Amino acid sequence: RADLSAYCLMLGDDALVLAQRLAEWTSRAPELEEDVALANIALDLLGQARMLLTRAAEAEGAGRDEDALAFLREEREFRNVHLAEIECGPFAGGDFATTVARLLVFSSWRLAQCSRLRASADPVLAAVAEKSVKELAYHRDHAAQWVVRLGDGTGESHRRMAAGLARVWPYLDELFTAHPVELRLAGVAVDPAGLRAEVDGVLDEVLAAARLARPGDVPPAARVNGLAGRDGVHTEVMGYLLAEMQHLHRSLPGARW
Amino acid sequence: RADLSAYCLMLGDDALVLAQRLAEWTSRAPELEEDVALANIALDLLGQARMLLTRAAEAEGAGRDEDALAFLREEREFRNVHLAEIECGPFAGGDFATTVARLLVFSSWRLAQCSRLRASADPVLAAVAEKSVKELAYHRDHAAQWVVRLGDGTGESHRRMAAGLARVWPYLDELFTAHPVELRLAGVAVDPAGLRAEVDGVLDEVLAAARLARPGDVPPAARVNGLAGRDGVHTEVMGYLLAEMQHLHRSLPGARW
Amino acid sequence: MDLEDRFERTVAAEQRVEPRDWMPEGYRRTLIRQIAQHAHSEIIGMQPEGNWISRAPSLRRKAILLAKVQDEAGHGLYLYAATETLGADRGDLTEKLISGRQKYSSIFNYPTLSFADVGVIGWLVDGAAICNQVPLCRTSYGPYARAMIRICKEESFHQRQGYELLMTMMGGTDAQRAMVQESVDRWWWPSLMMFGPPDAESSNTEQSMKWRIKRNTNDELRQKFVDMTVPQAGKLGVALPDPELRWNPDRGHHDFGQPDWDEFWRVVGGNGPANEQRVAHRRKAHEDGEWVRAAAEAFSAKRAAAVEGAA
Amino acid sequence: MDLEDRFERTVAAEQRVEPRDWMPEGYRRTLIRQIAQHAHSEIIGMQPEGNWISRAPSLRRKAILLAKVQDEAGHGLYLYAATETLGADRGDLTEKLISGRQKYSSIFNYPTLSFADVGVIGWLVDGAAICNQVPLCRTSYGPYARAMIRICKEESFHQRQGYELLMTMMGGTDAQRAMVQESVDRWWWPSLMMFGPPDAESSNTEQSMKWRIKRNTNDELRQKFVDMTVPQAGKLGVALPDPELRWNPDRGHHDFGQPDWDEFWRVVGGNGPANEQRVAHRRKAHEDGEWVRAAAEAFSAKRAAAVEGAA
Repeated sequence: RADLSAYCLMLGDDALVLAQRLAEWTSRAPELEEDVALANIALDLLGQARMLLTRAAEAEGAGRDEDALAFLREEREFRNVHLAEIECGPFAGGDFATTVARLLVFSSWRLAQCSRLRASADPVLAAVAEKSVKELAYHRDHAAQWVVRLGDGTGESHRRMAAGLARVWPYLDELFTAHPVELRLAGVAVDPAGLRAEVDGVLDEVLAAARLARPGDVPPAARVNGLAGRDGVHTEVMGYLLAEMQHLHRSLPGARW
Repeated sequence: RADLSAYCLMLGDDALVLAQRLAEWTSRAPELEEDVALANIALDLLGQARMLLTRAAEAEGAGRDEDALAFLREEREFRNVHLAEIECGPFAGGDFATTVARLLVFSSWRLAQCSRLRASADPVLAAVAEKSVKELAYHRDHAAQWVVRLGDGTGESHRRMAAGLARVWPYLDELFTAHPVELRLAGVAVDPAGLRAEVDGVLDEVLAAARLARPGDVPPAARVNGLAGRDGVHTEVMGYLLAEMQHLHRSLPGARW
Repeated sequence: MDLEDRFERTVAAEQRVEPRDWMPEGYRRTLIRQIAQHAHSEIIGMQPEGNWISRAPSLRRKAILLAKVQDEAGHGLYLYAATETLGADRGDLTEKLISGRQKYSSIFNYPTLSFADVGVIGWLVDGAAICNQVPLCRTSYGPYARAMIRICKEESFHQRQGYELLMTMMGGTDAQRAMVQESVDRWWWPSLMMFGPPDAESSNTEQSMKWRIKRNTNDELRQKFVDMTVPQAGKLGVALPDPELRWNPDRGHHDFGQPDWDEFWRVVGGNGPANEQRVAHRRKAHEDGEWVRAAAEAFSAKRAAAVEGAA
Repeated sequence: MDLEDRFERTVAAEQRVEPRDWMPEGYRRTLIRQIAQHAHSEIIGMQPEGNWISRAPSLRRKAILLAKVQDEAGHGLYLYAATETLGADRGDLTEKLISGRQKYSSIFNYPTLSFADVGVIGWLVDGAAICNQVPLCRTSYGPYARAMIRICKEESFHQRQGYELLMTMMGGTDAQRAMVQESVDRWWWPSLMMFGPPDAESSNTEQSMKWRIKRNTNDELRQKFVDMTVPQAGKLGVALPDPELRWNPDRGHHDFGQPDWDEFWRVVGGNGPANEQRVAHRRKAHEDGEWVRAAAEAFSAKRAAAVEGAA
C-alpha cells in the first residue's frame, strides 16, 4: 500500500505540477481561443491530480487529504518528472513553442501510460486512467496541431519550434526510466520503459508532418547521484514553484477553504 | 508604545523589502564591481532592518523577534512604502537604470529621514539612525554616480535612465505623505512631509549633472480607498515577494536556524 | 425613411434587431463601443483574479478559480463575435484596448491583494455586473441579447461561488474572517462605482434608453444592488463600510453614502492603482503572441494553397 | 638562457616570481588558465548559493549568505586582477567562460535543492576548496600566492559558518536533521571529485609541480580532505554515504570508496545537471549589462575629453 500510495503520488504530481505551469499562461496566451484551451488542459490535469492525490492519501491511510499532500509536502517529497516542472514559458526559459513542445511530449507519454493503466489491478487507478485517456488524447492532438502549425508556419515559428523541442528533449529519457516502485507494482503500475516505442512513433509522426527534424544528439539531462524527479530530486526552479503554490496555504494553518 | 512599534516596522520594512529586491541582482549585475556594490547596499539595509524590527518587537512586548516579524506576518501587516517593493529589475518590470533610479530616490529620502531621526527621543532609533546615515550617504552617492553616468553616457543609456526615472516617479508622493502614527510620535518620529524640499533639491542636482529632465507631469500612484504601503495596502507584486521570502521559514515551524 | 421607421418600430415593440436588418449608423457605432467595452472588461478582468490561481489555497479553489477565469475569456470571445456581426474587427478592437483608446470597466484597475478578494469579486463585482447586465438580456440587438443571456447565467454561477467561498472563510479562523472584512472594506466603494456616475452627471443615457441598449439609469441599478447586497452581507457577518447605510422604510429602500466620485473620475481617466499595469499586461501578451498568430495564418494559407493546387 | 636559468632557480628556491620578472611562455599560459578557471569558479559559484538568498529562513542567515556570495564576487575580482598582471584581459576571459571555452569547478554544476545545501557547500565544498588552495598560498607566482592567502582566510571563515549552520540545524527538528543528511548524501561524492581524477589518470601534473603552481597530487589532497572531514561528520551526527569508509590504522588514514568517475567526466564534458543553466545565467547577466558598461565607458571618455579640453 505504501508503494501504491507512492505510485499515485508520482502520477498525481506530474499532473499537478504541469497544471500549475500551464495555468501561468492564463491571460497571457497568444490568442483568446488558446487562453481557453490551455486553461482547459490545465483543468483536466488538475482534476486528474486531485483524484490521484486523493487515492494516494487513502492508500497511505495517515489521515491526509489532497490538500495536505499538495500544500504541506516539501520539495523532496514531490515525485513528478522534471519535464513537468521546468520553465517553458510564458515566463523566463521558454515561449509558446516550448510550451507546446513540452505538452506534446508529456501528453503523448501520459496517454500511452494511462491507456495501459486502464487495465490496472487497482480499480481506482483504472477508473482514473479511463477518464484521463479521453482528456489526454485531446491534449496531445491540440499540442500536435500547434507543433505542425508552428513547424510549418513561418521561418521564425519553425526556428522557435525547433528550439522548443531541443529544450525539452533532454527530459525525455527520465519519462522511460522505471522507478523501483513502478517495477514492484506489477499488474497495478505500468513499466514506463515499455512506452518508449509508442511515444517515439507518435513524436516522429508529428515531427514529420511539421517538417521538423528530431532533435539530434541530445544527451539526456543528468541525474544527481543517479536520482531524479521520481526520487524527489528536482531542478532549482521547483522550489520557487512550490513557494508560490504553497505560501498562502501554509500561512494560515487550520484555515478552511 | 504601539505607535513606536508601528513606526519601527515602517522603517524596518522599507529596508527589509528593498534589501530583498536589491539582492535579486546577486550574480546578475552588469559588472562584478557592481555585484559587490549592490550586495553591500543590500547588506546595509538588511542590517538596518534587523535593528529596527528588533526594536519594533521590543516595543510591542509580545515576545516576537525579528524573524517572527519578517517571516510570519501577512502582507497586510507589512508597512513599507510601495517604492521599496515594486519590480525595478533585474527581472520583469525594470533594468539597471530603473534600479538606480529607485535607489537614488529611496536613499535620498531615507538619508534625509535618518539625519533628522538622529535627534529622536527614542535612544534606539537615534542610534540606528546615526549608523544608517553613513551607510545611506554612500548608497545615495553610488546611485547618483550611476544616474549621472547613464544619463550622460550613450543615447541608449540616456533613454533607459529617463524611462527608469519615469517608472519610479509616481511613487515619490507616498514618501512624503505622513501616516497618523508618524504625526502622533512628535519628537520620536520624523514628519515625512518636511523632507520634500531637501529630497527634491538632491534629485534636481543629480538630474542636472546627468543632463536629465525631471519627469514631467506624472500623477502620483493612486491609493486604494486612500490607503497605501504605510497602511499595509500594497501592490500585486508584494504577495509574490513575500511568498518567496517566507516560504521556507513557514514550511518548518519550530525549526532553529 | 421606411427603413428607419421599421427599425424604430421594431425597437419600440421590444423586438430584436438582427445583423441582417437595417440599423442607424449611430445605433451601430454605439453598440460596437458598448459591446467592445464589455468584451474588454471580460478580458482585462481575467488579470485581477488570475493573479491568485497559482496561489489558491486548496486544489478545489484552484480549479474553481481557473474555470472562472477561463469563462471570462469565453465571454470575451462571444462578445467580440457579437461586435463582428456589426461589422467590427476583433484585431482592431484589441488595438484600441491596448493603446488605451477604448475603456473597460474601471473596477479591474484595483489590485487583488488577498485570496478573499477572489470571493469578494465574485460576490460584489459579479453581483454588480449582473445587476447591470440582466436588463441587457432584453436589449434590442439580438446577438448581444443572446450573448448576455449566456453570460448572465455563468456570472450568477460565479457569484454564488464567490459568496460560498466567503461563507466558508467566515466559518474558518479569525485570520480568515479578518481577511474577508478587509477585502470587503476595499471593494465596497469601487463596486458602487461600477454603475457609473450619478444620473445627474451621466451623458448619453437618453438615446441609449430609447434604443433599448440601456434600460435603467445608473442610480436605479445602484439602488437595486445595495438593496440586494445588504441582507447578503448580514448573512455573511461582514460590515459594509458605509456609516450612512440604513433601511429607509418610507422609500422602501436603503439609504447609502456616495462613493468618492473624484476617485472614480481619476480611475476612469487612467490613473487608478493598476490601469497601466493591466493595459501593459494585455499589450505584452498580444505582442508576445504576434509571431504565433502570424505562423498560424501562414500555415492556413499554405494549406489552402495546397488544396487549391490539388483541385 | 640566463633569464630562464634565473627563473628556474627562483622557483626551485621557493621564491616568488613577480609580474616584472621574465617567465617562460608556458608558465605564463598555464598560470593564466589556472587562475582564470579559479576566478570563473568563484563567479559561477555565486549562483548555486545565491539561489537561496531570497528564501533564507532567518534574517541572520540571509545576511551571512549574502555576504558570502558577495565575497565570492570579490575573490573573482582579485583573481581576474592576478591574471591581468600576466597580460590577460578580463573581458577576454569572460568571453571564454560564457562561450564554454574555459572551465570552472564542476561542483557548481550541481543544483542547490534545500537550505541545508548552503551549509553543506560551506562545510564540504569550501572545505575541499581550502585543501586544494592552502598549498597555493605558497605558489611560485607572487600575485596569485597573495590572492590565495586572502581568499583562503575568507574561505575558512565561510567553512566555519557553513559548519555552524549545519550544527544549528542538527540541533533543530527532525525535519531539519533529515534535510541535512539528505544534502550530505547528495554532495559527498561530488565533493570528492573536486580534487580531480585519480593521479593515474591526471595529466599535466608533473610540469605544474615543477613550476610550483601545483604542490600536491589529486589523491594526496583527497585523502587529506577525507581524513579531515570524517571526524567533523561524526561531531555533526551525519553519516557519510560511503560503505567502504573506515579508519585504516596501518596507513594512518581512512580508506574510502571511489566516486563515479564516469559521472565526473560527463559533468566535466558539459553534461552535468546544471552546466547549461550556469553558463546561460552568466551569459545573460553579461549581455544584459553590455549597455551599462558601454555607457560607463562613453561617460569616462567624455569626461576625459572635457579635462583634456580644459587643460
